[in-house]
Amino acid sequence: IGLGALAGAGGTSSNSVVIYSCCEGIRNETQMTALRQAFPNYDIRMHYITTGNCAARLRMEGASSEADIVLDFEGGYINQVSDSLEVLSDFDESMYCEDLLDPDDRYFPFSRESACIATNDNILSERGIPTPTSYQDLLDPVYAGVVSMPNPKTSGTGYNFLKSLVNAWGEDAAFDYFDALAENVYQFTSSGSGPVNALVQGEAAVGLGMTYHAVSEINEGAPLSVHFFEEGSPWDVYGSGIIQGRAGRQAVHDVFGWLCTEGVRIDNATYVPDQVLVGVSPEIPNYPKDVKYADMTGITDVDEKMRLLERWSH
Amino acid sequence: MTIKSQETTAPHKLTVKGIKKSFDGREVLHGITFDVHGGEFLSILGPSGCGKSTLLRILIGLEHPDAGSVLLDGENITDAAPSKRHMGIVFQDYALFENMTALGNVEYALRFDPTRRVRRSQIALDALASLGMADFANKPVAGLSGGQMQRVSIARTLALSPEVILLDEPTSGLDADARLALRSQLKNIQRDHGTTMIFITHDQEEAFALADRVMVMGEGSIHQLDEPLHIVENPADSYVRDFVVANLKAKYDSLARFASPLE
Amino acid sequence: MTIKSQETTAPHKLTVKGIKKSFDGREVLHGITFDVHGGEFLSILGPSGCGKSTLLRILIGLEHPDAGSVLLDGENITDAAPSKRHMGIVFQDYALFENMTALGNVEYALRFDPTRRVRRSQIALDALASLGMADFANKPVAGLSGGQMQRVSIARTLALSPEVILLDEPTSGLDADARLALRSQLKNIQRDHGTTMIFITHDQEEAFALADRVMVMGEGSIHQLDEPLHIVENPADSYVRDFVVANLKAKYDSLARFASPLE
Amino acid sequence: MGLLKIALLLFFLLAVVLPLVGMFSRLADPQVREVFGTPAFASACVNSLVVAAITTVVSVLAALLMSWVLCRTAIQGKSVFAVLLTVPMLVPSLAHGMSLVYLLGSNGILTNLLHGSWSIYGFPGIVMGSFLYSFPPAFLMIYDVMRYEDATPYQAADVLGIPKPSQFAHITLPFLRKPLISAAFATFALVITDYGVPLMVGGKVTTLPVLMYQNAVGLLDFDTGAAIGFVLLIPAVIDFLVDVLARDRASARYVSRGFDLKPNAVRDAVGYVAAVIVTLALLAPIATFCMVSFATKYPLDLTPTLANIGRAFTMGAGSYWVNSLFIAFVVSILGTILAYLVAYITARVGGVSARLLHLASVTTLAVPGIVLGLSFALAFKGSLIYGTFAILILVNLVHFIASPYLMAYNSLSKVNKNLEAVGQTLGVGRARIVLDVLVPATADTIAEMFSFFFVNCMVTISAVSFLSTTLDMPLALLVTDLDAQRLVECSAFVSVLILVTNVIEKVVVAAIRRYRHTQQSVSR
Ligand SMILES: Nc1ncnc2c1ncn2[C@@H]1O[C@H](COP(=O)(O)OP(=O)(O)OP(=O)(O)O)[C@@H](O)[C@H]1O
Ligand SMILES: Nc1ncnc2c1ncn2[C@@H]1O[C@H](COP(=O)(O)OP(=O)(O)OP(=O)(O)O)[C@@H](O)[C@H]1O
Ligand SMILES: [Mg+2]
Ligand SMILES: [Mg+2]
Repeated sequence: IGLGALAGAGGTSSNSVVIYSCCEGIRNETQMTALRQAFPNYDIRMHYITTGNCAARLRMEGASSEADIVLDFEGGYINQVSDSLEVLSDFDESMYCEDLLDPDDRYFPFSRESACIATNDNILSERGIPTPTSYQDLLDPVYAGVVSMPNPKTSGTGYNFLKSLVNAWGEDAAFDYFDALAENVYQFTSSGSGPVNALVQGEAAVGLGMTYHAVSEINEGAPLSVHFFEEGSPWDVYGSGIIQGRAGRQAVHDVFGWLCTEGVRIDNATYVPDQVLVGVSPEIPNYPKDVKYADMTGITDVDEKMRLLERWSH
Repeated sequence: MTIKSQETTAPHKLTVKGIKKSFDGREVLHGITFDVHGGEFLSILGPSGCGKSTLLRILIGLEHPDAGSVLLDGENITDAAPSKRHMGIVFQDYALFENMTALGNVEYALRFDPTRRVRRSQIALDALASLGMADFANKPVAGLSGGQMQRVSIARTLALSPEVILLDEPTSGLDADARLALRSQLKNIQRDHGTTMIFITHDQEEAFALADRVMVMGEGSIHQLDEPLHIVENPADSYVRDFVVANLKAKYDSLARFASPLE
Repeated sequence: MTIKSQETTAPHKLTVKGIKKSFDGREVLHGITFDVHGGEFLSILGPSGCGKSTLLRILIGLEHPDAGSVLLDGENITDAAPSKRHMGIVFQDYALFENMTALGNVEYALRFDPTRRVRRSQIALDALASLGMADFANKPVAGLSGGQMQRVSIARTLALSPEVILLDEPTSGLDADARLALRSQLKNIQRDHGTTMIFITHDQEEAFALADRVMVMGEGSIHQLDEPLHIVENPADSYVRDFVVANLKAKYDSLARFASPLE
Repeated sequence: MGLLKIALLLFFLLAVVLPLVGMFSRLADPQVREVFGTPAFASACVNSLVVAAITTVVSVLAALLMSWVLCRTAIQGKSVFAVLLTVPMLVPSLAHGMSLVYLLGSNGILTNLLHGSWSIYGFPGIVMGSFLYSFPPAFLMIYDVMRYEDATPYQAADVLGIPKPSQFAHITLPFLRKPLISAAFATFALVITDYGVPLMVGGKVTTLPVLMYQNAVGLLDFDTGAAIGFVLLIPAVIDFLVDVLARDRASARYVSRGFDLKPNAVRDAVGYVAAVIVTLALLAPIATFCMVSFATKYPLDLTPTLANIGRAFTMGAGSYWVNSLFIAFVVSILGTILAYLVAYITARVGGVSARLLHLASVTTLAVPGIVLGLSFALAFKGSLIYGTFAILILVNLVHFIASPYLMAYNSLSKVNKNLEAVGQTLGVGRARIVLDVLVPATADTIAEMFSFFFVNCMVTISAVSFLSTTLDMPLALLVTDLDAQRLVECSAFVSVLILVTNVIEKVVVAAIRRYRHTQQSVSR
């Protein structure tokens, strides 16, 4: 059966570059527009891929992946597949905030994505539910069935919340908290954008989600607001890297070099303003300023992540 | 045997008057009129599509005539429900309840008959026995041969002691041996129970061998209704002569070769 | 008629020697030996499952015997391909090509026969005509009656001028009228073409009426093979007497009532 | 013939047996089996069983009800209802889950309309969503049998004076026993292996496929994924065994008489009400996502707009659509040929290898897409076809071959058994008989087989999600991707696009069939 003949058109010519991006569509578009201007002679293709899928593919395919570059790939997952990534010795890492750097130099930071407690204020007032001011508040039965949270097992954002409270309160207290919170959560969504989606649709009143997701919805007119509790905003580094064996290709080298400098600058200024580059802190309308970050020590530690998720039962 | 037709009274008489029936604007019965004497065995012969089955279905009430009436012992039953006509019907393809045993098939209807409800097992067994099917009472009907299934189907009808049994080509699906066996059993039922039988067949020899009277139908009408010998002696028209009588003769001739050893 | 069996030569003789056949370890033919004379009409009678169809399928090569041989005019054809045996077969269920017309069915095989290819329309039409089906040549077979379909099926076989035609219950699916009509056509073919006919039926009267010789089979073996009159006069054993002869007598008796008017 | 048999057997060995054996051989490692001892696994098992059991009861009862309405009442527009009732098959199961949220979620259209305060998340949502996609196949299985039931036993019963309810209980139900059992097990297997709906509206209820998804995609733990996949295979294998055993005992019945249904006010009124309710229940969710796909920003701004179409196409919907069409066409053509060849051998040639082939092709019915996908990914990575259209075509072919195979098998079994024998005696070879007689005689079935492959390739997610690259990704996967990027309107539009594509395919096939039939009746 000559199925082999139907092989996909994935031939890699010397000036083609394939990027797997976990960024949302609009962020990708912005990067692509700028990339095409910068490298009119390169055949650059960027594809959106969910974090989980990206990780699963790299785990499975390793160096034989179709992708040359991965972009905005969540820190925990990127560490799980870092064997498949080049060591980035050729590039300059001094421009990035130190707390974002990978000690093994397998990836460079692309963004610092932070999380918040977002609320749909219309729903809250319709139901006469107070705006929460602390994690403990959310255990109140008035929040029963209106809280949405991403599942740490399938979403990096979900894991960020778990890890931030483990760091703040200790492991047992954190797990006890989430077991209690689960009473009020109506759905642990599989993707990190699920809670904000649910807030926009009016399905949830309180969502544990990405700050920049919530802000972009606010800027589109959704009746949401963002809140932070005293434990601080959970956050994580999202990095970019080169797949094993591709760094030698000039096109890949050039494009990656651009992405981790110009690309970062553009994305940082337009979509996710949390600080990535030393001395650069852009502003975006409605984006909260002077956010207090949570202690995220060990967020990219794979073994720790596996151990904690083993304990996660929802 | 404990099954009896309604005791004492003389056998029942069926009167059919001016029955007309059209399907999709085409008239398939053009006004059929005839009597069936009580206890009589009437064979109906006729080409395919001439309306034999339609007539039978009207007699039992599965189809309603456009005109005309059906009377049983003078009572007009044209509008009565099929189950209220004291008639039974046997189809070519048996129409058995496939998931039940032979006994189950026969007993089933008795459950809904208040007068027979209590003794239903006995009645059903007797009916099966009268067709030589007692040994198969507890067999699922799906495993029976064609002839056996047809006997179960007849026993099922018989158990309700109908006054008239209508049979629509009951022998067509059977092989020659089963056919012969069934013929004699039908005659026995007629004799033992005094049941009126109206019997459709395509086999002239069979029609003539069994019948007290034979009805020869053409397209939607009756060509001749008479005793077998009279039909053979005096065919009413060329159709009866050429088709019915000539065929009988052909068969007779082929067997007559063996006349002397068979005598 | 332009169809002729292989010209000049005397009619062909089929010899069957010690045929054995088992299915799944059960022997269904226990060594069958007999001759068929050229141009003869041989009827095979026997209960269901006794191996009649299996025997026929071995004769034509659709099944291979475990032991024994089949000879046509002395030539051993036991291992020849079905299409190389100069035989044709007709099944109870017609086995027509439903998507084609009557003519299409008959012509189809001729397309693959280099010697008949060119004149195939004419040959096919002649074959249909010899069975009285010329008027239906361009009708799709799906719209024909059972008797008509069976005639197309026979014409299809006939068009290849076989020396022997095997017929496996060709009349079983037909009603009494179509049966009688087909019988005379089969006899005509035998007479006009000198074709040898081997004919399975369940109908004793039919078997005896048509055959030059009748073969009565029991489970996997032959009880008697003789001319009809001899069998009736001297049944070989009680099976032949009780079953075959007694049934013939019953039919004869029922028709004998009409003997004088029919004479 | 022998060569063909060997080639086909080899195909099933390479494409079905080896990947599965390879995947499940991981279970040899006791560490891999540890998952079976976890509480998460135990509760997922219970959840899956509960959801599948409830949905099976609901779907099969509704399917029985609708079959009765369409076969035994005198309502008008039966053929329209019959078509509408199967429309949910034409969209991905994920879309059903999403549309339930739009319709019945806390802020759903109906919820607000009726001032409801229910929550669909969890069991109610999964059961409702599973009902939507499992009803149509169950309905088809029962309807196709009931439609051809012989009326004469009912006429006999009428004459014998047996009341109608008793006729239903003692004639109809026993007659439908096998299709009911088959439909029940098929529904059960379908529901218990789906993860699209539970991911969308599952609430905190984790089912086995979701657990498998979490482990394989979320935690990159393929071993555990394989272990759960093994468990998922069990109900499907039972289904398969029951089905095969039931099927083999099925007696071939011939129809002698259809039902002539005289009007009956009460019965027909019940029929109308039931038909309308079930049809609305099935179509309302679909109507909802059609509406959402044309909303400016759901639910804040419902102004109709075509902008989402443009956005969806900017996000690559166009090229993914072409991918899907390409895959669907190639699979439909190759699959139909393959299934037909196998069916020809099993239905008309016979022999030991034919029985093996039958077993192999029916077995594929039992393998959940998510399991098949993972086993392919593990078995074929690094091979020539990995990451190409070829593997997507292969996995869809294997995933969906069982039903078209059975269609061909049933229809070829019904064609006169002696055709090849006649051909042999006439000197016409098997291949010619197949082309000249069998293919024309079974053309309707072939069209149905083609359609089945096509529609399923368009809607499937489970088998391809592990295997597609960004270049050959089929359109259905975009539904989740767009949802994850908070483009719910575009995501709804992609479902609409899939629906429309499938509707067009169905219409074209129906038109070709009608054309053929009119051609035939003209020549008659
Ligand atoms: N329900 C029906 N609807 C339309 N036409 C019908 C119906 N029932 C019977 N007919 C037509 O009425 C005519 C007589 O049919 P009927 O079944 O009574 O014939 P028949 O004499 O029993 O034939 P056969 O010997 O083939 O059983 C036929 O042309 C048949 O097509
Ligand atoms: N291909 C087969 N495989 C297994 N058993 C077979 C096969 N063909 C026939 N048999 C068995 O061989 C026996 C003889 O079958 P055959 O068809 O020759 O009988 P028959 O005399 O033609 O019966 P009938 O009158 O019912 O047609 C039967 O028991 C049948 O079940
Ligand atoms: Mg009739
Ligand atoms: Mg036979």
